[in-house]
Amino acid sequence: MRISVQEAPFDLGKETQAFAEGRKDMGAIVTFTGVVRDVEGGLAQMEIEHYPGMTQKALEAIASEATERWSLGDVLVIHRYGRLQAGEMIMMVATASRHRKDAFEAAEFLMDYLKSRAPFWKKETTGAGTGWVAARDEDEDALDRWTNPA
Amino acid sequence: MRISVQEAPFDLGKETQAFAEGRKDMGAIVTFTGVVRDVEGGLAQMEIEHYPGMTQKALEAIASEATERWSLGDVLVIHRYGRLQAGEMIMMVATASRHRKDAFEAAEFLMDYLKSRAPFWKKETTGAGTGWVAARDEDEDALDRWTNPA
Amino acid sequence: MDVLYFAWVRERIGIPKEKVTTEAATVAELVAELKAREDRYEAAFSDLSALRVAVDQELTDFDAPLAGAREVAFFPPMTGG
Amino acid sequence: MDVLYFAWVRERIGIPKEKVTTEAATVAELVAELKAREDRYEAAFSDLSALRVAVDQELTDFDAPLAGAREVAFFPPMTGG
Repeated sequence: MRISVQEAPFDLGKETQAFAEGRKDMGAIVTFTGVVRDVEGGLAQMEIEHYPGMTQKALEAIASEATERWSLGDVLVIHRYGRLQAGEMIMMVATASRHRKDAFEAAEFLMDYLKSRAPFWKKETTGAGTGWVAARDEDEDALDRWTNPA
Repeated sequence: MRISVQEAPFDLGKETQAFAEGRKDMGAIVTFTGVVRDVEGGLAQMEIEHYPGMTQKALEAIASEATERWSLGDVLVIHRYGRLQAGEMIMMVATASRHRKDAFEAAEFLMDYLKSRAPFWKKETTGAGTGWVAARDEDEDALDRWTNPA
Repeated sequence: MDVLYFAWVRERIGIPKEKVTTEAATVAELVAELKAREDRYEAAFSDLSALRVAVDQELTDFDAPLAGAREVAFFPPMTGG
Repeated sequence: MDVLYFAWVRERIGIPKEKVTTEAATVAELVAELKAREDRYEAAFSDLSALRVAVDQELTDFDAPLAGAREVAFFPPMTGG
């Protein structure tokens, strides 16, 4: 398990290759990558603020819960903070498991928790001004499926 | 959309990086990578047979259905055939979407259909002999959720 | 018509492909003709629930008509991914 | 006790962090004390449903006790990922 909270860009290709390589006991590797999306009128900048003392611990707790709930060989979480431009990669998660169901579910679980439970806040600057990105109700709702399994 | 049926290895890192790079309108990239898993007693070799005339068309049809069902900016499917060793990557899919839900669901859909509807057959050689890998009931069951949505 | 065999179906029948001239109206009728030929066909087609069929490279079922078909393929359930 | 503010809570209050000496037994009591200080606190804490709180870097709720707490942080709902 590796958790990295960093300002610097990460190399998605290298990270994915290194994570997947030579896993003779893991048949399924899933990655999710978040990219800064442009907005109407053009995104001048996205600034990601975080809570330095808490972020690493919160991500470790989320990743640990994933490894308890699913049979995972490994988990990787990288999340950036600071100033980013449209098209830059914000974060990635990767999961390795024997079977695809565990790898997919764990990656979705990680993303749902990261979205609403990891202490990051996004501020967008566009031609129309600067504003904090509001949390979406559907992101909060997405957590329900993990606490109230169908 | 790119579909590649090939004997040669693919470079997961380069493919993932190239697929994700510079997508200012796509916030979510999901990849799945299948790796040849070792078996008890040691896998000497896996041989993947396919149906050359049909494979490309079948994969294109599955990918096209995914783009009709989900809002996707792009889809990539690479599937190898021929002789592979434990730890080698067999195949990958990648999906790009504005939001993570579409990217995840489409990738799972692609995998469920690839498992049971793309004309590939796997033959394993181990210390105990050689045998065709049997289809798993749970792979067939996994298709049901796409035809009978909850 | 070209008839193709894959995986253990190919191994049991012993060839990957053959030309077959048939009046069979459906896949099931073609299977019956092939089974009547030789033991190796009988062995390959003994349990149709363990087989899948494609006509002109589209998956279909054993009731499918063969009118106009150029290529029929028989194989076990697929194991891609 | 250290009190931290993030995102627009930080911007409204105007500082990222301050030392607060308090007898407040719960987070809610601390909020009430802060709101009584100055308008900028009143503005930041006007709608608690729009805020989240962590005590000693663990997410909790406004009823949480403060006994022994060294660090309390207030911020809007998180938007990671």
